[in-house]
Order: sequence, then structure tokens, then C-alpha cells
Amino acid sequence: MLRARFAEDKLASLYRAGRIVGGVYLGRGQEALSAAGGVALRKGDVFAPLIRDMAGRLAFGEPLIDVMRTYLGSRLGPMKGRDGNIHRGDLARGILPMISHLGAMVSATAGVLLAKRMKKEKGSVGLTCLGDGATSTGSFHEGLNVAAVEKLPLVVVVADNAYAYSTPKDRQFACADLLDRAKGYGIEGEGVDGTDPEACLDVLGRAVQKAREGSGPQLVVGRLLRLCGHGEHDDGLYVEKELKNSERGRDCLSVMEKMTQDRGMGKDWEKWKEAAHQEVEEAVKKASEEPVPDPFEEDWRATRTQGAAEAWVEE
Amino acid sequence: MLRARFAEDKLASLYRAGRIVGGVYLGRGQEALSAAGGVALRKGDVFAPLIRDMAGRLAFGEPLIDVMRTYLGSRLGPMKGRDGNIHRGDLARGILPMISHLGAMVSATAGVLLAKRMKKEKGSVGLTCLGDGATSTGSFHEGLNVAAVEKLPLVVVVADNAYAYSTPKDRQFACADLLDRAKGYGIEGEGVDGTDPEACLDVLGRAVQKAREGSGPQLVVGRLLRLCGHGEHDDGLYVEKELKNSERGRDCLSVMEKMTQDRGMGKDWEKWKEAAHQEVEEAVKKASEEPVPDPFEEDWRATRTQGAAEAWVEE
Amino acid sequence: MSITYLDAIRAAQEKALRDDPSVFIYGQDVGKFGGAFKATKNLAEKYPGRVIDSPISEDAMVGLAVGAAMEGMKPVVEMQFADFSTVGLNQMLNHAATTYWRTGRPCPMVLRLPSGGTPGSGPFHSQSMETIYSHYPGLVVMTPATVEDAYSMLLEAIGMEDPVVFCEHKLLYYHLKAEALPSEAVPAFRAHVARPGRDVTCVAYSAMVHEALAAAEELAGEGHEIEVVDLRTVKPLDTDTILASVARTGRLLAVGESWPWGGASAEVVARVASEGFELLDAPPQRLNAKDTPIPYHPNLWAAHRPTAVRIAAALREVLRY
Amino acid sequence: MSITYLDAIRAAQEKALRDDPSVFIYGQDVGKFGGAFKATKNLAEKYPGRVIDSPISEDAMVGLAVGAAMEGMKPVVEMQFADFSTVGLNQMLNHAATTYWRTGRPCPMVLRLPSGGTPGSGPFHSQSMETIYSHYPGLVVMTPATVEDAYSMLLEAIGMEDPVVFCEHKLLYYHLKAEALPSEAVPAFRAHVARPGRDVTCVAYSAMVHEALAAAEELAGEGHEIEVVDLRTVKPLDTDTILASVARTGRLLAVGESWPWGGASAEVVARVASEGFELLDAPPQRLNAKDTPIPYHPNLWAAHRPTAVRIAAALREVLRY
Ligand SMILES: Cc1ncc(C[n+]2csc(CCOP(=O)(O)OP(=O)(O)O)c2C)c(N)n1
Ligand SMILES: Cc1ncc(C[n+]2csc(CCOP(=O)(O)OP(=O)(O)O)c2C)c(N)n1
Ligand SMILES: [Mg+2]
Ligand SMILES: [Mg+2]
Repeated sequence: MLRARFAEDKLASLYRAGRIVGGVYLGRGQEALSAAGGVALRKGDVFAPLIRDMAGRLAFGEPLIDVMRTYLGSRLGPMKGRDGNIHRGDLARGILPMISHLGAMVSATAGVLLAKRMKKEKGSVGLTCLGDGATSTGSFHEGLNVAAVEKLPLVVVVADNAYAYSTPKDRQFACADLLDRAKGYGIEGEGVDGTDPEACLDVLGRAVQKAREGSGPQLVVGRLLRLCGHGEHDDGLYVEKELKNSERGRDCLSVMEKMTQDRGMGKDWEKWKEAAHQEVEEAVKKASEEPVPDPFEEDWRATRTQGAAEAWVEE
Repeated sequence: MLRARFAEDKLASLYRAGRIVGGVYLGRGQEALSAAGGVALRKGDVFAPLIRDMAGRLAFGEPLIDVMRTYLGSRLGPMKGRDGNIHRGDLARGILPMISHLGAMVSATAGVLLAKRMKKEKGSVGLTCLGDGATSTGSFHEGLNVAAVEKLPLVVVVADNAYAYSTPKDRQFACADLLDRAKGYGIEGEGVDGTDPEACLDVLGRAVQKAREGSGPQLVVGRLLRLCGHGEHDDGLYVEKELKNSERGRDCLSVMEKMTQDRGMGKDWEKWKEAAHQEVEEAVKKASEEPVPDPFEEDWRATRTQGAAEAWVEE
Repeated sequence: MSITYLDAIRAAQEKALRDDPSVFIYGQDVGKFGGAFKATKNLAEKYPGRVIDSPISEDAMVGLAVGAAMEGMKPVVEMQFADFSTVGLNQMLNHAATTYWRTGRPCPMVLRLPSGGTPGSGPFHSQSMETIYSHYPGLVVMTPATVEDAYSMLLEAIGMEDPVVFCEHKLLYYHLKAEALPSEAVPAFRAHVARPGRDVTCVAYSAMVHEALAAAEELAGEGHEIEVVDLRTVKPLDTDTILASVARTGRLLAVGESWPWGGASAEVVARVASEGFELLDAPPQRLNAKDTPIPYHPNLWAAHRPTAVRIAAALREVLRY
Repeated sequence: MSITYLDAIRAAQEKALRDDPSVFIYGQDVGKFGGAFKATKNLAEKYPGRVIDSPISEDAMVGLAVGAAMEGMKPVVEMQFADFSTVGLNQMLNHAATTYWRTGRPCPMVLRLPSGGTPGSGPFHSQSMETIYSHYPGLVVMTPATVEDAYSMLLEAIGMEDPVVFCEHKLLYYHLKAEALPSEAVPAFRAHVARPGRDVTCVAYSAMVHEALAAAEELAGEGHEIEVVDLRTVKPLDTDTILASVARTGRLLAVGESWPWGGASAEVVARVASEGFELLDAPPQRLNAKDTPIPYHPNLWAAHRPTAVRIAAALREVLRY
């Protein structure tokens, strides 16, 4: 969480300094929920993060250097500069490279899990994240329904931050709570206070566990606010003051800090902060010095099969 | 209902005789639910039927001759031979011409209702029908959600006949009952025995009434079976015997006949049958004698604006 | 006063809302927020109830517009980015586009697509989608290149009784400026000679018009007169204007920002080859983006799309023949 | 033994299931029922758990296949009709097609599209969608015209490491027959001279190959030798074979069953005009369906699509020049 927050703070300032390639979309205030997902997963699992999941990514094991490589346009990043920032992924590590179209990753993650089942790879879980707004997409519906029909070990985490960009939830859906959708898919669901790190760990741990044990898809709805604009170009002024000042508007990181102090670990917290800071700075420095993509060296071929294949002959 | 049944029986035999242009998809066994929708609506309302809604169409006022014109390829049909059969519609009468893509009519019907509201045309209801299988489409989800957000007077009738073509419901969704979806959209829903004509009239009457009074979208799920193949090319052998022999497999028309007889209206029933038969035969005869489309007279232009428009000048 | 391409789009929508009560705007964040690009800024306040925030449901957004259009309204739907319109494509291609021919009744609506590449926006926020929409019958597809056209063509689009796909180029939103909004305009279906010349006809549309003009300027320095034809609308395509130009120049280069296989540039070359074969003194050529997803890194992006430099090189090739 | 085009498709899937444990089939009603057209008949029984009925969720069907392909499986997805693939299009164009270039990892999957018009099937059960899929980078698009190709190309498609769109023509399903399945085949990316000739090159693909062959036969009676080139795969396009043919004949007619704006026929004409200008003795021409939705009534349908009669007329025009 700390690394995520500092990394994002750094990205925001680099963005303001004009040093970022592309846009910057942050997960400020949503770290607890996101990180809990990454923590609950283990190696061999699949993680399909969305735009606000820096914390979950790092918790799941994404190297910080890969983050900075993407934002700073290094050619050594996981997407080689072809795609970037929030879309970065690393199939070898089990991180799916998201496409922008909201909802699309739900069925894709289900597909990975179906493949694992067919390959008789047991015990893997898939976890995908999205926002409250993304639940309005047909993709979300189709994907979750398919996962339910196949009873796949898929955890879908909805970060309900009450807004989709500027659109408040009453313009997005008419149900009282997105958790009300679980029953319609015949799956289990649990809500959680997304500003409470311990509750998040608890609920996500349980959801992942259930999925792993064969209980089928799990829906988790975390209630929280994003404590930043939609992207760094946005001031987010449309978020209602009342909401901001409510419990929901708490900063999960402050909650975490207080918790740590209450447990007499205030010194550790400071140490962690220091370490995280340093790690971020080092990654930024390293990535900044790396080569950028070169169009002349680039392989401009979008398919792996090139030209005419060899004649096909029945063996 | 009688007219629908006879019309469809006739179409089935014409299909076997090779006299039908295109396919034939029937609503046998689903007439009670479908007709109840047509009956509950009134002039000025909008009806978006699907492939098994002959009964609802006729009850809503679609002329039988237009039915036969489409199936027999008359040029005088509402779609002039350009599109046909189950896709026929008549915007002037409030019958939306469906496209094949399942789920697509939900948002379109919502759009008609939104337009009526913006035009300050009050009191109109829209009713759209679909099958259990069509609830798996993203279109259904997006359309119903949008209607709920806008609180439109839309009634969505799901004819749950336990199969989508050959696919049984446990391969289609994992919820116990499709009615469980209503809450997730924040709307009201009611289930009904689709083989019971009185219950259908009752439930659909109420749903339409509620929508008309401003209670927002209504979901109605009718449980029944289709007593025919998916289309007339299909024998429907995949439908489980047990299900066929259950209450759900009753023929709503037999139920209706018995009800009529029980009320001492047996003679009337016979008279209605006779009249319906005759009407169907006459429509078939008339439509058969009408001219077919002529490609040389056809207007092959897919847009209304043709060629270069006149220069635009600010008034 | 100085008016941007984006201002023009906003102004056209405002005028349409003012003049025609059947017009309304529907899209994500278009209401109080004024849209992701601010193309509807202040319109919700001025026209209450007629500038409506939609859920993230592109299929339903277009479907709803189809229904509303059939019922006599004139919806203007904003996609947040053109790229997301794939999700609403079925309703556009199979519903909006087929309604008039199938039923004889019009389906007047406009789908606004913030299109085209900008540095760093990558594979899913950079697409030009006119090819897909133009291929299917029943749609009008406009691709304005100037501030004036953005205004007058959008007004014409909203006034039309057909479904119109309005491809706005994001790269032009802020930089392209004009002194004033036009009070009259060439009809949207007519192509426009943006720069006269007699050596090569360079057909372009949308942002590529400006790259073509820059290339023409460059070649003027080398003594060549390039005629730049701005298609303005790609479906229907104004073949007459193109052929008239090729009749003058005898040479053709068609430029498109979208991918090479089967886009507007292929259509232009095919038409000229078929209908204007004898006018040609050299093989008609095309220039498009590379056949890969649109790269995120600006270095790669600059090499992926046709630019003035690449257009100039292609024009020199055509001239060399 | 007599094998239909549909049998060949079924046989190829069976062979793939047998030979490669990573292959599975996913689609509506493909399981016990064997698919709407019976292209997967008996396969579920023979390969339990590997021929899977899907809900009516085209977006999720393709999305699921993308995920499975990224995880090393080789999914074959059947759309019930090509026309419904618009609903799954986003996952195909933006997810399947971009994965390899974006990540360097393959996304091997096949999307089977029962395509093309048959009498009475109307606007939503008759479409040919190769244009849309070919325009976007990252996909291979196959359009087999013969029983042999249906078999060998589908096998090649399933074996390929790229996402392949496999456009099968419904009109050929039952009528087209061969004596036996091939045991070797021309590579899928190579076009094939289906009938040699020296007067005009007629480029076609899918069902249009047979209309072109019939037209060629008709013109043979008038003393003209038409060379029919079957594209087989429209993306990538085998320009070499086309140019070699035009080098022999000097004349070109490109035929496509899809709509006129920007399809494979436009691409063929544009390439020949650009790369083979000097080979041409006459303007290269195109023939396509009319630019309206596909009519339901057989009378209208027959006039809407290119037929042997219309192709013959177009060929005579090309010869007359
Ligand atoms: C299909 C689709 N439509 C539109 C967008 C543009 N878009 C990107 S993020 C966003 C808002 C998402 O809101 P939500 O799902 O609540 O997530 P949050 O930003 O609140 O974390 C929108 C509309 C998109 N990415 N995909
Ligand atoms: C988007 C889409 N996918 C596939 C189809 C093909 N199709 C037509 S009817 C049908 C089955 C529909 O099942 P259901 O909704 O339960 O209705 P029923 O036939 O049982 O009345 C299918 C798969 C279609 N029309 N649209
Ligand atoms: Mg949100
Ligand atoms: Mg059903």
C-alpha cells in the first residue's frame, strides 16, 4: 500500500512535470481494497487489475521497475512501449494486460480459469477488479454469468467509489446496492468497507478461499471513494462534499497508519515509508535512464504467422 | 390465442408444403403469456414482440393479413419483402420491427419511451418480450439497467421455456429463478405460470398498470414450455420428457378450452374456433394472390438523404 | 474571437438544441460535467433534461437512441472515445442503419466519435473507425477536417433523416482555430479542394488533411503543385470531385489515418482506377497507418501514422513515375 | 463416399480434437445438439468436456476464448450466424487481435462464422463480415470456397498461433460435395487459380468463386477465357498470385458478396492499380452486393448479390474496353 501510494504520488508529480508518456489514473484511497486482492492471491493465480490497482499489482508481485518503465516510456517495460501505463500486464506472471473496454476482462479471466481447469491445473483462482460504473457494461453481465454457469473460481471485486468519472451512482444503476446483483447470477457476494484495511484483507481472503475451494464465482463490493480525480487531468470537484466528509471518504492509508501506531509499530511504519520512498525513487531513476522505443528497430507485424505458411500435409 | 394457434398451425403446414419464404418459428404453448401482454396494452403503447409472439401481436391489433403477407412473400406486407416473418413490425401501429440480435429490443423500446416522455406524451407503456436465453445477452442487461435508471414505463416479459434452442437453462444461468435478477436492477418483478391464461392476464395486467402509474420497469417471468421445435426445421427432441409431462408442459390452449367449457361457454368456443379458422384461411388466400416484390421496381437506397444535400445556409 | 474545432462542435450542438426541440444529447458524463472533452460544456444547464448522462452501456446508448429516433426525436449520442463504439456497434450497424430500408421510416440520429490518434493515447483511445461504419449500408459517415466543417457538418448531420456517424478528430480539438463560425457552408456530401494544384491529387480527410497540406507546402518548395482534396464525408463518397481533380493532375495519392486493409483510401483508389483509369498518368497510390495496433509510445506512434514527412515522400514517389 | 463442405468442417474439428488436447469447441448449441448447422455433430459425445454449450453471450464467448488462448488452449468458437458476431466484435478486434503485438504472446483461437446469403434468410442471417475483421490488424481472415479448403484451411487455422476468423459460406454447406478429404493442401495464405484463362482475371472468394466459375463457363461459350482466382484467405491477401494472373490477362474484375464500400474487392482493385498499373489493359472493375441490407425475399435477394449472370455481364464490360 505504501509503495503504491508513493509510486502514485511520484507519478502524479512527474505527470505535472510533463514527464509521463500518456495519462495517469490513480487509485488513491482505494489501496486497501486493491492490495487485499493482491495479498489474497498466490503464485499460479491470475490477476486482472483495472486502472486503480497499483496497490493490488504490487502486492501480487509486479516489479515496481516495470511500473516506472511503462509510465516513463522505457523500451524494457513489459509492453515495450507498444501499450502502456494502466494497460501493462505480464502473462508470464499471471497479470493480464487489460484492454480499455470496461468489463472485457471478466470473461477473459474466466477463460484463463476454464483453460486451467481443462489442463487439470487445480487450485488456481482468478481475481478481476472493476468500478461501479463498469457493472453497467454488457461485458460484465455476460462474463459473470458465464463464470457462474461454469462455476469457475473467479473473484470479481467491484470498487464502488460512488462515481464513474463524473457520473454519480444514481445515474448508473437503480439498485440499492450492487451486491444485490449476486443472487441474480446465482453466486455468493459480500460487501466490505473499502477504507478499512483489515476488513478488506478479511473479506477478500475469504472470497479467494471460497473460490479456491470450489464454491464458484464470488462478488465482492467494496465501498470507498477515490481521493483524486478520475485521471490527473481531472480535479474531481463533482464528488459531493458530504460524501467526502463521511466515513466513506476516509483515507485507508491514514487508517492503516493509525492502526500501526496503535499497535506500537509507529517506528516500523516510518521505516517502511522510508524504504518505499527509496524504492520508488530508484525505480524512477533507473527507468528514466533506459532506452526508449525505436520505430526503426520495431517489429511492425501484428500476427505471429508471417507470409505464406508451409504447405500443409497430412502426417 | 385461437387465431394465433390456427395461424401458426397453418404456417407450419404451409412450411412443410414449401410455400413459406424463410423460416417459421412458432409460439405454440406460449400463447397465453404472449396474448396477455398484447391484451394489457392499449393504443398508443409500444409493443416489441420476439419470435414467439404471434398471439401477443394479434391481441395488440396486428392485422392477420399482414402476418400472411410477410410469410407468403407479398409485396404489400409491412416490410415489403425487404425483411420478413418474425421481424415484421409497423411503427405506425406501435409494433417495433425486431432485429434478430437477442436483447437488442430492450434498449430500443426504452428509447421509444424516453422519447415519449420528452415529447410529454403521458401514460404510454412499452412492453418487450424475450426468452430465458436472451437474458444472457449484454444487451438485455444494459437495456434493462438503463430503463431502471430512467425509471421508464417498460415491461419486460421473459418467457422462460427452460430452453434456448437446445440449450437447457442450467447451461444458460446459475440463478434459481430469473426473477432473482429484478432486485439487482432495482425494479419490481413477478413470476407467473405461463400455461394459465387467467394468471397471465392478471400478472401482465398488473405489471402494465404499475408501469403506467410510474413505478418504473417491471420484470415478468412466465414459466412454460414451447410445444414445438425451435423452428419448424427442428423436432425439439432435446426437451426432457419429464418436463414435457409436468404441469409446465400443459397446453395453455387446452387449459383455456376447458375453462371456457367449465363456464358453460363450450358453444362459444366452437364458434370462435370456426371464425378463427375462416379468418386464417381467408388471409392466406388473399396474401397468396398478391404480387411479390419486383427487384426492378425496388428502391435500392438504404438512406433517405440521397446524393449531395442542398447548400446549408444559416437562416 | 478565436474558435477551436471543439468549440465548433459544442456550438453546433447548442444551436441544434436551441432550434429543434426534438434534439437531445446522450452520453457518459455529458451532463453537468460537460463531457470528457467538454464538447457539451454548459449545455445541460441551458437545456435542462435534454443533455443526459448515460451509464457505461454503449450498446444500450445506441439502442436507446434508435428507439428515440424511431419515435421522432433526434438523439445525438457521444461516445467517450470512438474506440468504445465497438460495444455499441451492433445497434448501429444492424439496427439504426437498417431501419429506413427495412421499414421505410427514418432513424435520424448522430453518433459522435472522438476519433484518431494523439501522442500517448495508445491502442484503445486512438482509433479511426470510419471504415467499419462506411462498409455497412444505411449510414452516413462524416469526417470533418476544419473548424468550419465541424460546425456546419454537425448541424447538417443532426438535421438529416439518416443515422450519421460523426468522426471528430481529437488531435484537432484544441489546436485548430478559426476566426468565426460559418454562416453558410458547402453541403456535407461534397468533397472540397483544400489546396489547388496540378501535379498530384492528394485525397485526405480528417486530421490527414492538415498533414497533406503541410506536405503540399513542402513540395511547393520543390516546385510541385499538389492538389489536396478533403473528402469531408467518406460515405457517401463524392467521386465526382475526386475524378475532376485527377482529370487535372493525372496522379493520385489517397491518405488515411486508419489501417491499410480496405479503408477509405482503398475505396478512393479503387473508384479512381475503375472510373478514371484513363485520367491516370501514374499508378494511384495509398498511404495509411501501419497494420498494427496504434502504439502508445509517441516515438512509435509518430512512425505508425501518416505524417507530412511520409506523405511528402509518397508524393515524390508518385511524381517520380 | 461423398463429403459436403459442412462435413469437411466437422471432420476438421474432429481431427483437431483428436490430435491436439489443447483444442476445444465453444458455442451455442454445439454440444449434444451438434450446432445449429450440425457442424459439431457427435463431437461432444466423442470428446466429453471439450465441446461446450455457451450461453447467448457473444461478447463473453469471444472473451473467454481470448483468456483460454492466452493460457495455452486453442479454442474454436462457433457463432450461430456470422451476423451475431457484431456482439462479440469488441473482444475480437480489441482483445484477441491486439494481444500478440501488445504482449508478444500468442492468442491462438478460431472464430467460425457461418456466413453469406441464402434465400429467405434476410438482413440478419446472411452477412459476410470479412471486411470488418480484415481491416483491423492482428487477425487472419479465411474464406474457403471448396470442400477441400474448408477442411485443410480450418485445420491450418486451428494450428496457427494467431486469432483466425474462419468465414464459412452457408450456401455451400450442403450442396458442395467432394469425393474425399484432402491429405495435403496448398497453404492457406496462397490464392489459387481455380480456372486458368488469358482474357480476364476474375478474383473471387467464398461462394462467389462458384458464381465466377459459372460465369467463366458461360463466357467460354462466347470464346473468352476467364481466369478465376480464388483468394482463399482475404487477410493477408496474396497479391503476388493476383498480379501474376493480371500479368497474363491484362484485365481484372474483383467480385465480393459483401457490400461495395471498402471490402476485399476494393482492396484487390486498389492493390492491382497501385502495384500492377502497367499490367492493366483496361480499367480494373469491381462487382459487389447492392448497398442495402440483405433482402429477405428471394426475388430481391437474387438481385442483390452478384450472381453468375451479373458477373458474366461485368466480364463482358471489361472485355469490351
Ligand atoms: C466500454 C467503455 N466505455 C467507456 C469507457 C471510458 N471510461 C474509462 S473509465 C470510465 C469510468 C469508470 O467508472 P468506474 O467503473 O466506476 O471506475 P472508477 O473510475 O470509478 O474507478 C469510463 C466511462 C471505457 N473505458 N470503456
Ligand atoms: C445475439 C444473438 N445470438 C444468437 C442468436 C441465435 N438465436 C436465435 S433464437 C436463439 C435461442 C433463444 O432462446 P430463448 O431466448 O430462450 O428464446 P426461445 O427460443 O426459447 O423462445 C438463438 C441462440 C440470436 N438471435 N442473437
Ligand atoms: Mg467508480
Ligand atoms: Mg427459451
